[in-house]
Amino acid sequence: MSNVENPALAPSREVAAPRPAWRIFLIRPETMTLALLILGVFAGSQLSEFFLDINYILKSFTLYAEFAIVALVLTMVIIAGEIDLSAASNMALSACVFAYAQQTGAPLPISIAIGLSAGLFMGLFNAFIIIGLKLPSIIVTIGTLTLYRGLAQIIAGDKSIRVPESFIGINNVFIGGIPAPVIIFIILSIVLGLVLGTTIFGRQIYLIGTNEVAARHAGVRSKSIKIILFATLGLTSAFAGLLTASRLGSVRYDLGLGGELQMVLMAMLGGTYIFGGRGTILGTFLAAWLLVIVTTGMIVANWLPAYQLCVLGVLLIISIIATNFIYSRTER
Amino acid sequence: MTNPETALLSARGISKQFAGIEVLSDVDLDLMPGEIHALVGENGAGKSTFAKILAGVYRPTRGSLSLNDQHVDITSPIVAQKLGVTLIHQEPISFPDLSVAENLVLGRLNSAPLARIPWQKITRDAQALMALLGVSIDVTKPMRGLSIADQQMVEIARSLASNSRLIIMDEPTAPLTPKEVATLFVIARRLRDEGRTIIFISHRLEEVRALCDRVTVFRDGHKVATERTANLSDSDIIRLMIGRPLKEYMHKQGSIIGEVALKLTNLTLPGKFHDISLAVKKGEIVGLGGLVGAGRTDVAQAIFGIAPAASGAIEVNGKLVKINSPTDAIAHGLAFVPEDRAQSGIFRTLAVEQNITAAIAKRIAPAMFISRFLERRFAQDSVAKLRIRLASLRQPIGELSGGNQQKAILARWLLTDPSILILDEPTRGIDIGVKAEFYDMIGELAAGGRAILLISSELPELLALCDRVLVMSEGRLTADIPRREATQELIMQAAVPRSTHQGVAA
Amino acid sequence: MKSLGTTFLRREAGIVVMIVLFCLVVGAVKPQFLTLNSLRIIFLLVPLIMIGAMGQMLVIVARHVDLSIGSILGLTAMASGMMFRFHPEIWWQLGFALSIGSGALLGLFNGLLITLFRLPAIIVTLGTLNLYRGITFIMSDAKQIDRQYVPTALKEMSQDSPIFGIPWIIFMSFGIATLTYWFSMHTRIGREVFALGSNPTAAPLRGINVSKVTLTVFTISGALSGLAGIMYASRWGFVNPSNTGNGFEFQVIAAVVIGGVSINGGLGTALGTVLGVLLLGCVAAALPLLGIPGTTQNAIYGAVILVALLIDRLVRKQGQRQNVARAAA
Amino acid sequence: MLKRNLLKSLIGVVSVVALTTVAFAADPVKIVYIGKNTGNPYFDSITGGFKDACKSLGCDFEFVAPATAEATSQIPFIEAQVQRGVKVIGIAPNSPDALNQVFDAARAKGILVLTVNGDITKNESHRDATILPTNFDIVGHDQVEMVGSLIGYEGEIAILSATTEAPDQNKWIVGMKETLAKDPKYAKMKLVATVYGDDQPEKSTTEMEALLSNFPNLKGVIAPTTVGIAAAAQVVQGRKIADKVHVTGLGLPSEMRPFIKDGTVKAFQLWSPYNEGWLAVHFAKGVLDGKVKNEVGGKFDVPNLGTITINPGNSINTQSALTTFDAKNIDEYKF
Repeated sequence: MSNVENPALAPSREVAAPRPAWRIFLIRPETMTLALLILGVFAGSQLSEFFLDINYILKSFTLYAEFAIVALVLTMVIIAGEIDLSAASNMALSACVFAYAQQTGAPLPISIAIGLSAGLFMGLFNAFIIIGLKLPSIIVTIGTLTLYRGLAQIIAGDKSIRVPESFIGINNVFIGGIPAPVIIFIILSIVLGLVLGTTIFGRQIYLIGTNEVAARHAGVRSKSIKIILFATLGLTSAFAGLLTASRLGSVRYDLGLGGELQMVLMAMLGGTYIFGGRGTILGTFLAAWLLVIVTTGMIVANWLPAYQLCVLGVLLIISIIATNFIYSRTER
Repeated sequence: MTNPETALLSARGISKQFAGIEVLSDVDLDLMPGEIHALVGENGAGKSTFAKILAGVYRPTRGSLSLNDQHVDITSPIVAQKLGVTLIHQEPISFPDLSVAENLVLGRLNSAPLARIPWQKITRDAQALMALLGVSIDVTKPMRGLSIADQQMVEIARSLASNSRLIIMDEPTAPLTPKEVATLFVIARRLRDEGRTIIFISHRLEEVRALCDRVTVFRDGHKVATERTANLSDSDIIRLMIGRPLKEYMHKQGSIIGEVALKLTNLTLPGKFHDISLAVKKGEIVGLGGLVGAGRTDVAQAIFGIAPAASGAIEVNGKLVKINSPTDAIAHGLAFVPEDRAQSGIFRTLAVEQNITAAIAKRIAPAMFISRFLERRFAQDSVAKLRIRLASLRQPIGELSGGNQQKAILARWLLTDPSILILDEPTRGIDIGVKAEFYDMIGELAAGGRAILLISSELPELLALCDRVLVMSEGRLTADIPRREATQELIMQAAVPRSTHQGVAA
Repeated sequence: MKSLGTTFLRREAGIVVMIVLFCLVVGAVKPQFLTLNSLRIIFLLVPLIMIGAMGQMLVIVARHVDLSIGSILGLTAMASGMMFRFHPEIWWQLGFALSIGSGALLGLFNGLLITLFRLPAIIVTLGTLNLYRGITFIMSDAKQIDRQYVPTALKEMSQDSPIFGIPWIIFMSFGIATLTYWFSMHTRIGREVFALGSNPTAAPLRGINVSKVTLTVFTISGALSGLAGIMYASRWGFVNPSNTGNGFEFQVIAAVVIGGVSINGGLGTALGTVLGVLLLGCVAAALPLLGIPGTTQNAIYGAVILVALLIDRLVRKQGQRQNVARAAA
Repeated sequence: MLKRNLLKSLIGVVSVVALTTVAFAADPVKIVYIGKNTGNPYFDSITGGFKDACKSLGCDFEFVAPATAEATSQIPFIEAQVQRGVKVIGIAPNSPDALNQVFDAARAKGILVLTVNGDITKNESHRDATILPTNFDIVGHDQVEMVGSLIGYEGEIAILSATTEAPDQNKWIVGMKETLAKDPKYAKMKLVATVYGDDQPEKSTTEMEALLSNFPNLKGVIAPTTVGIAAAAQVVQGRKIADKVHVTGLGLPSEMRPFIKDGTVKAFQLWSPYNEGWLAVHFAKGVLDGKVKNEVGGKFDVPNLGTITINPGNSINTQSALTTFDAKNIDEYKF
């Protein structure tokens, strides 16, 4: 079709008054997440008198901290217009590789390095197929999700592999009363928040996710950035896998099974736009807490896990409907 | 002249606005049964818009249509199809995975959703159609494997199959070989003789002359003339097409022209452009004229590394350079304002300031971290300098008008302080007032010692601004006209494809 | 078949070759693999996957994906199971209507979310995967439906039939495959599914009702998952809220992708999908015979999906190259 | 960090409200049983025992279970129960070692941690005691005797187990192999294969089919897992070869009843899961009240079960031998 008459031109609104600041602030997905979080805390406290205990919530958070850590990087990948569903399988395979390495007698630091490299390699493998061969990330990572989990199963079989005593118990390390995994999550949130929000690298991620063609025109090396993102996600997944191994004291192939849903959910609930270009680390940070609050609230109230499944499924659908809606309202 | 009571389709006062800009104004036209009617005009004159309104792709802002004296509302392509109006798009749309025969009938099957489709009959009919068109296309093969020409033929067959009374062909001959064109003409004449009406949009005047009974000329969204083809000479038509008086855009001051800044030697990308050699000097504005699809944008994209050329050399400031990506190009001091703003220019949902500073990563973030202060200052300076109208720097750029979006893109590239600036249709879809501002700016940029390659389909623009005008046609350079000698006629003649240099785009 | 050319058949021939080669290799190691009995084992392994794959094929051809089919299978099987358990007086054949009907409704719900809110199918069905599984737990009170409640006549369908003793469910699965073939090749809406997947932007311009087609494929996918649900009860004789249908989607997607259905939409045949299912069935039946631990199965599925993607990519590229070559000629 | 402050202040506000509205009555002992996963029919029966015992002893009882049976899925539930202030956690552990740390944390708070119907082998120090249905050392022998009696102590037999690493099953398989090797009574029986159906019906079925293909002279199959025996029985039923291949093992009467009735399976074995729950509560209540000492060799009385001894490794069994189910007695059992 001829492009001579371009119907996509926006109406001239530059003369319209800017939206008031409070509206820009309020009509944001992160605000929605925060509101839900407050609501969740309130609902949780109503469901069970045992819920409102900061130590308990922090402790519960350690159970989800590994997913939350990966979700932070996943947020960046989604903002760049891609997705990776294989991260949870990556966690399992990296942890299995690590455990296998130390079982065969490799010293602990070497084993850790091997485990992390495995994760990095998996991230690069995803990137190679997605970017090198130009295949859609969503279906590719469904494939690698099955593949990585399957490889973990081959390595570990059905048994659990013990990890050395010295490696166990990261979740029992407290710094200022806060469990170490939570600290790691908070620090990583701040670091990645700064990277995404204040560095040129972060800015270019938004540019790619908003309009990759225009970004390439503007001299952004979109392929390299995406490869870096997938590699980082792989490495972070491996790191999270090792954290899980440390928390559990043993590794099995089913480590983190189904975690991809939790990660995607955290990103979506935090207002990350599934089609890329929008989202913040703050959103995912809040959403991680929201998810923990909601799940923990239901578990401590002895709700059937069935209700948790329903709530998680409904939350996912509602969150994408809501973010799509908010973004379509604020686009112009 | 014409016989109004027998008109197949009458348009009265058809107007169309996009984003407040009127691209079509008060067009009245009567199309007779059994005629081939040419629509000619410069790019952007409104002929395609008019055709799309007839085919239900766009709805007119004002005006009415009547078919056989009955008022009709063509609200969608489906309605148009039912009324017997078919538009054959310039680039054929098809379902590449489905067979040719299916492409012919899909969307027109009126059977119940689950009733058996009579493939035997459909295949037979399709084969008959192909035989009628005189093309040897296996109708059971998927569309994917077909050449553009064959796809075009399928589109034409489709309109025949749907028994359309009005068939609109939007530049159908562009991708065809002379033999295919001849076949098409035979078919078109036969259709006319059957009493159908054909609208034929083309830039090739000799084709218009050979085929069409009447010709309607569009200029700047207005219909300027409808005449029997026989009553007009080629030069008459060209004059009507470009007939507006040369406005006083003569902003190009005599800047000092210096060394060669950009030099291309035999740049070739098969299927797109061939043996392009040109040079742009510092302080010089070189125009690149030609029709849409002549390969101008492809050359620009090759220079800028978006779709690098297969062979040939690029020299920047006398040094041979290798440009494989826009990043390389930017490093060599090139800047490129692309033609398709929405697709390759703006980041719609991001703030104006982020759009303006998108290409100067190092300058707004000297130590990796973005300095809000620097970012704002660069953006503010640009807004002031280019007089970009906006409510706030933090506004999403999608909220701005086309002209101001374009200014922001230009601002983005000026911030990179380029020595060579490639502008691809920089004033497309921009108000006349803002256009003048742009011309001033482009003139100033050249005066400042930058080398500028200006791609434009608007002849007055080229004449007003350029020191030299190069013309491309079908992937090759066909003219190099110095400023003194440049006239619209000369440019147009070089731009219009001749059968003598066929075979490049096909 | 008249409407489709030989290019489509090449892919199917390739799968047939793969199946034959695989069987010969396994047969060389374990001759008992090449017996009628093996055939029976394979054909009893695949009916559920085949039926699910037929629905999924249509969904993927329309450029979507349905991850919720396993949960739909579980929910519909549970619905029928509960009917058998708490209302044994009801004519058991109604279980088919119940499962297929409820499956169609669940599929329709997926389709409505996708079309009404313009959401990506993968995220929507990831959500309903959990939602439907949760509902299954809630309605069943997390209780399994034991063998004794499942009507013997229903279970017999997986064991026997008057026709050479070939179990009914094998006939049914091939019947569904034939119907899908018919639907996809010879009906208007079936071809519109392919058109939509082949070029979503062109579809509305060509008079295709995109919402209707999308709703149709998701409803069919749901209804077929429902049929697979009642057949699960027939085949395995029980319904478990947690296990029934768990992971079904991955097997089905693997089979569909192996069968040559392009994830870029528009391409795929019922025959290819049947062959893809059979290839997976052969692999699944051969692994225990060869003494290969079941733990390798996931990795094989994953690798197979990736390889199928790569083949798909190559096929597409070649198609484009042909196109360019012809255009340049 | 901001979040934490917010949370703290919220807690301040809400807890005041909570404290003023919720009046605490004298707490009955809270006992919870955490199953492997929901929807597992085996646990319905155990839970029944827990429930009835709690009712008779005046304790509060809850049953919870994760949706899936992967190694870590029980952890949030354990943490939540600790938070809820339960006194006793009974659990069918999904992993022999991944739960160690949570168990330690719970026990540090004075909670009695009992593994019921499955133990954390090699990590026994992380729980207080284990309630097992029977002495697992004899299961292997009993199962071999059972299949031997069915096939006339002669011919090829195979084992269809759960997962390759399932600790209980592996223990029994070792017992079976020892019995076959040492006892001359079984000298003419030959174990030809041990395969694993991963406790999935589909997988178990293909493995069973493969057994029949690979060993045409197979006479007996022991499936010491409820999923496996049902799948194996179904294959035999489908092929109509019940007179040639005898399936036995450990199964649930509720699942096996149809196969017993139509003669596909002559007999199989199990214990009473109900009694596990029943015993666990009585033991736990006794320990909490100080009436029972949780030490090896200790004895205590349980209604309906008689005197129970605490075996080495703080292992407590509900019955001394397996119960055999056949056409005669199957209808007496309601689980």
